Amino acid sequence: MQDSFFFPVPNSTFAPTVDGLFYLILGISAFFFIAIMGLMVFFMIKYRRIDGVEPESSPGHNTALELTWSIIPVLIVIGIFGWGFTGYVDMRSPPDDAYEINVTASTWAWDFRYSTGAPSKELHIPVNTPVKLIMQSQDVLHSLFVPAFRVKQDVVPGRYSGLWFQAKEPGSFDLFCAEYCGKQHSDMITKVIVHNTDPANTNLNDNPNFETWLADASDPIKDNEPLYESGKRITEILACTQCHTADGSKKVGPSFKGTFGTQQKLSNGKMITVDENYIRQSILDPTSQIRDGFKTPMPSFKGRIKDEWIDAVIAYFKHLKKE
Amino acid sequence: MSDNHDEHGFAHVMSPQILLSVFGALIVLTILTVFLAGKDLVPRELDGHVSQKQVEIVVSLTIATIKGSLVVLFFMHMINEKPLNILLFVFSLFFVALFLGFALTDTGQYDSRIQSYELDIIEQSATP
Amino acid sequence: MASAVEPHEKQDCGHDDWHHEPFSAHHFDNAEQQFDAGKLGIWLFLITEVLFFSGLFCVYAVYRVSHPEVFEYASQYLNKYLGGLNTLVLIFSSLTMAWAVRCAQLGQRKGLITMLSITLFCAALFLGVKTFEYTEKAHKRLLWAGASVDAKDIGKAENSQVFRLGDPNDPKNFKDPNKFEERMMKSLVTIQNYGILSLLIPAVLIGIGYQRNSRPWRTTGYAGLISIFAILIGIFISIELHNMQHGGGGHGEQASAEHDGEHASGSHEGSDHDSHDEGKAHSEGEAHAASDTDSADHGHADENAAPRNANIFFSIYYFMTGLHGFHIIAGMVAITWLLVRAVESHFRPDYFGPVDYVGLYWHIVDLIWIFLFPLLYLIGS
Amino acid sequence: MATTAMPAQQESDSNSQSNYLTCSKGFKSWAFTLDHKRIGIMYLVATMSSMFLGGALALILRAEHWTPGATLPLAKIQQALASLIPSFTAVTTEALTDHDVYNQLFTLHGAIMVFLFIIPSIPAALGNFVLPIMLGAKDVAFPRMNLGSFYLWIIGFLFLITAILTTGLDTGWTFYTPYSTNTTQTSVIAATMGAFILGFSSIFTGLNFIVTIHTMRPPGMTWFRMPLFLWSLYATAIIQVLATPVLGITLLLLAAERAFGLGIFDPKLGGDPVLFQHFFWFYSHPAVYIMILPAMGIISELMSTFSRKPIFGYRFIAFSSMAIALLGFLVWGHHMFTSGQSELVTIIFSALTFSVSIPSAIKVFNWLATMYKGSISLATPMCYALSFMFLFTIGGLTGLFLGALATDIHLHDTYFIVAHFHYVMMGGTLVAFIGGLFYWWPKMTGYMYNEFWGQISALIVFVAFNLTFFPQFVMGSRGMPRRYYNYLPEFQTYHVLSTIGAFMLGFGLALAAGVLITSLFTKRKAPANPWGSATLEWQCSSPPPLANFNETPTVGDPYDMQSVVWDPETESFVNRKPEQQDE
Repeated sequence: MQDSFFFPVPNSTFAPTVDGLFYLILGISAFFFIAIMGLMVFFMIKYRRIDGVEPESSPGHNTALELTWSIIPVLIVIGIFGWGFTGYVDMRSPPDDAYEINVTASTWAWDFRYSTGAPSKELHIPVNTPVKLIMQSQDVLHSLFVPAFRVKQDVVPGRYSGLWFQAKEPGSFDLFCAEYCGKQHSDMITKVIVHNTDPANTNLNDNPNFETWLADASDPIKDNEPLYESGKRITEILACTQCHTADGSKKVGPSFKGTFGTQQKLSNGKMITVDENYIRQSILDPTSQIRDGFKTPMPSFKGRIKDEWIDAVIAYFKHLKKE
Repeated sequence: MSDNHDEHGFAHVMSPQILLSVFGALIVLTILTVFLAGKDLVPRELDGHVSQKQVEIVVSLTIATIKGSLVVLFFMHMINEKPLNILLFVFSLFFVALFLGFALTDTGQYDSRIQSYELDIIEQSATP
Repeated sequence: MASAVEPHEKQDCGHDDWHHEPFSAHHFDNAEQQFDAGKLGIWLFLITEVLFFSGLFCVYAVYRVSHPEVFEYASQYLNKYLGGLNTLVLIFSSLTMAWAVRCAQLGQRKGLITMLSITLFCAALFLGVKTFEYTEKAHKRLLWAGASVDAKDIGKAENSQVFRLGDPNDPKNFKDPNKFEERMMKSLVTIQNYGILSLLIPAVLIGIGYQRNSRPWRTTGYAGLISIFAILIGIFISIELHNMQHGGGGHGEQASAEHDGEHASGSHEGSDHDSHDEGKAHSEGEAHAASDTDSADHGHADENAAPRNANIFFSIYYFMTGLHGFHIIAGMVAITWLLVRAVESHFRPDYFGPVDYVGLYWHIVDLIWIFLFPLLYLIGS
Repeated sequence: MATTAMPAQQESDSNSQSNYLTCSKGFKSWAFTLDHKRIGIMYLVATMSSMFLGGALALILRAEHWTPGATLPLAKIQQALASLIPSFTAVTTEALTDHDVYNQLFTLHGAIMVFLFIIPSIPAALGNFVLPIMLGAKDVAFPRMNLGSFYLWIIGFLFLITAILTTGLDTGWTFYTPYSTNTTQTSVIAATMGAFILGFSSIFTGLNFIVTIHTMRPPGMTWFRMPLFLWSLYATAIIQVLATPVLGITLLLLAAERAFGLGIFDPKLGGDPVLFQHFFWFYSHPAVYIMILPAMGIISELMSTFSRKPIFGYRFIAFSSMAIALLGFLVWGHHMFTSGQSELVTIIFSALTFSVSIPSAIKVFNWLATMYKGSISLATPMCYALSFMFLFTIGGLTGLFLGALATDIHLHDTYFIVAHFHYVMMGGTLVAFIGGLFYWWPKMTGYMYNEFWGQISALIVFVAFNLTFFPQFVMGSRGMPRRYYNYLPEFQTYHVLSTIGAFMLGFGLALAAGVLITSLFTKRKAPANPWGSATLEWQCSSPPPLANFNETPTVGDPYDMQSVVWDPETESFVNRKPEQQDE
């Protein structure tokens, strides 16, 4: 699979239809465009104005010709419509056995939730399996757009929107919000991770199979490991690492490392101690205590994260302090 | 209607008889529509096929349309109006129909999705 | 909203407001061409009005189809007799306006002035009745969706915090449901008092008119006098009608609900009878937050409770009737302008365009009401 | 008719110096003028100023996209600018981030260009000036309403400027709910009221044009002797009158929604945001044809005049204008293919959408056929007309990708759309507008501009335009969503190309403006008919007298190029064998 001049990597069952139709229209358009422009340039040169030479007379209209160039485009566009129509009907008819994932869009983050209860900030899907998204919005209009899959659907508050696709190859692909949703619209991007379904591939570091990932995401707290390891895993599942680093460097948000137990200044000028309570509140109600120097508000995780997960994350903070 | 045309040819004068009879008809229709509101108008043979509300909508809007037509035709002199102005007015109603038609078709189609979402919300709030 | 008057006014006076000879402007060949141009112009303007209102009819149709239960429930709160009265008033004003056009065409100056005055009077009467209706609804908390009113509470007076115009009573009286009638009447009396006070404005205009010996000032003053007077009469008639239906007050609008078995004692009466649990009363903020979540399950359980999103009906009601009322006011300004010119003898059998144009506008306002009335007041009552 | 004396008459007119510009002087003579020509000139100045304002915003936007993250310190620039206007700094209490400023910039660019420039530009500026003269009338039917509509434009402009100067506007020019009603902190109400008033300005212009064309035609000016520019203005006016009121009610509902919480469009109160989109696009799609139809009319004039050929298929072009106007009302749903609109309606709208492409295609073919066997002059207006052919054809053909459902799902709300509508709106309307401006400039001002630099400006605009917007097609289909402040680094090449093009384009447009403005100072007198056009406006002197025609003009075939010949003596085209035309 390669990307082409006009398209990113095609990675869904829809891509051949969309790309094929695109190139068909491109061919027809190019033909007409070159014909029209060729004639225009030819006329510009052939019939350029020469002083003293009056134009030859030619008929002011020719009904047969005019009807011809009216009817031929009609036939062409009927064909284009037909192809676009069938492709669209496929896109809007999910198979009954599609794997369902619930999507909640809010400013400016995507939330994916699986039947096991596993939450995720990135969309993880199995390869070669029809996947159906049941989408809702908490505030304004959003639009889920995966260029590699050639799909897009607005997420409208007050109703469910549906979208389905079937990925062809494992890998990681961009997922955008395509409907303007306010300040950080352009940051409302995440990844679609297409997992293989090969049970042999369970290596967590190298795109594990979907079942492994799902089990992990559903229950990230493992009994046989220190709690901070689970906390680290949770920060990865919830994509905290998109904005927060674990090495002390500043990204969109402050780093996990080197903060726990310190005194920090808030944007309202108050000083606080970064302790268990502060971390907990920052996860559940992030806008209440924003640290000085960080403008971008974090989305709230209230209702999306279990208490024991927060404990694990706090353990991770403490662990980083020790390192 | 003897004074239908004055010397300038562009004034169409409505006779008092016409004005008063149109007015009378409008009054009668208004009283009729208020009287009929809320009455059970479903004919016995159609009982169970159409609801009372549907019949009520049809009856009320038919009376309103008749009243509206009377106003347009006589009070607004459309009966004597230039064909162009009549055409324009009728034409605009066509665009209103277009607007309403498409909007209704669409919202009718996706309404079930909104309803099901609202039901879920209600269930969620009922079981906290 | 102020801009809506201005365009309309421009339409009416854009090309005819000559202070000198009221004949053809320089760029027209003759009076007939000018008349035809004006006629086509006003018809085009009416078309824009039709499309303007079509948006509201579209909103109505969409919500009527998707929420029929809301309309059936909420329209019982509109008084169809007051609506019917207003319909008759507008139809009568349409007749007098059509007659005014006839008078202008035949050059009958006195008839024209009389007919225009009656039309103006009817228009203001209509507004008076509407004033009563709005006041009553505001007191019953029958407000639009975002007005911080819980859907469950519409039609119940005990939480009413709005329209306290001039009410000297202690705010805690608002908690007493039996005071509803009394408080509404107080508001109306206040409006009436201010109305009587505002008669001073036209009186001043008339005074200036006599002092300067200026007929336009005087005519405007008299037109204002007629308007305010008619508004007061409108409110008075409505109160009488309201009291008649309620047998002296204290009871809900049985008249409008009596033929509907399901709603035989609609919950709005609850304001008067029901021993309503005070603990259930929501504070403003809570009510708003709760309105989109927990009202509908009550809807299934309780026959009398409002269906979910019942306030959407009142959003549509206020917007539609409000915009229509605004057109009435614009029409009254235009009629006053015609009156001034009629008194000045501007119109003749070969120059009556402005009367015709304003007449057409007035009829379209009537026409819109003819459709609003059954849609809002009758269907589902 | 006294056409024998026409050339001589004009000569004496232009010598006597009494034209609409010189007949009266002073601010009041302009502010209260009822003359359609002066109102047209005022509209021209006003809309062109808006265009340069909107264009400046576009250049800032493009400069910001030079690198994927933050390129310009937008928030600091905004604060610096705000501090220049002391009275308004108090209002903008909350410091804006770069994101906010970017969002405001693209919103204002869109709103200014759509409501203040493109919609009024051709009808209200050029149309106002040209329509009555082309028709052979003394003025439009309602001159006071005409002036009123100009002042409504000014009031609407002030509202929008107030919105900009107080808290700005960041909803996108489409005002989609519920963002515009519930979320944004910016002055939505001031902006919607501004657009509402501008809508009425547009309605009155349209209403005036319809009435003028119906009732003010002089004897001999039959419907099929009307120049095609008038047909296109007529079709445009119909859309203005029928569609704009719906925008009016939509904006009123929106303002009421925001001010009082009406709930019609708010899902939290039981409303439906998709319904808002239906309302909005019922106007805003036909509005696209308000923008492009007059441009097509101008191109019909230019193609015929500069090929010295009668327009090919006059009736087909005239009827296709009307067809576009009517079909334009049937296709608004194609802006909503991914919006949550139902599948059934989506499919119907897709099918209807393709129907609009046919009349547009017919026009292009007819223009091409007009050039066939002509005598083609590459004067500045024609250079712009030929660029229009190129750019509009691309814009139209890329519409096919967007009308087809399967491809539109992928391309919707990406830069492909941005490129598509800029090819139509800017490559189409703006280029035709400038072409028309160069064409009628001698008539408006009485002065000729520098032909060479005019042609150079056309060339620069053409090249720069393609450089700006062609890369946007590619990045759009590669998945770059529109209205993005940040973007992924893989799109940077395209953005850089586009930005370079945009600055060249800005330079080209400034050059074109410079060429025109310079002509006011070089004062090279324009003849009555410099191009050899046969339409009526060229029969009066340049600039025209106050009443347009001192003599009743000869109404003939507007595209009978044989009726005018070059007269070396007056350096103008004059009517040939006038005595034979007097039939």
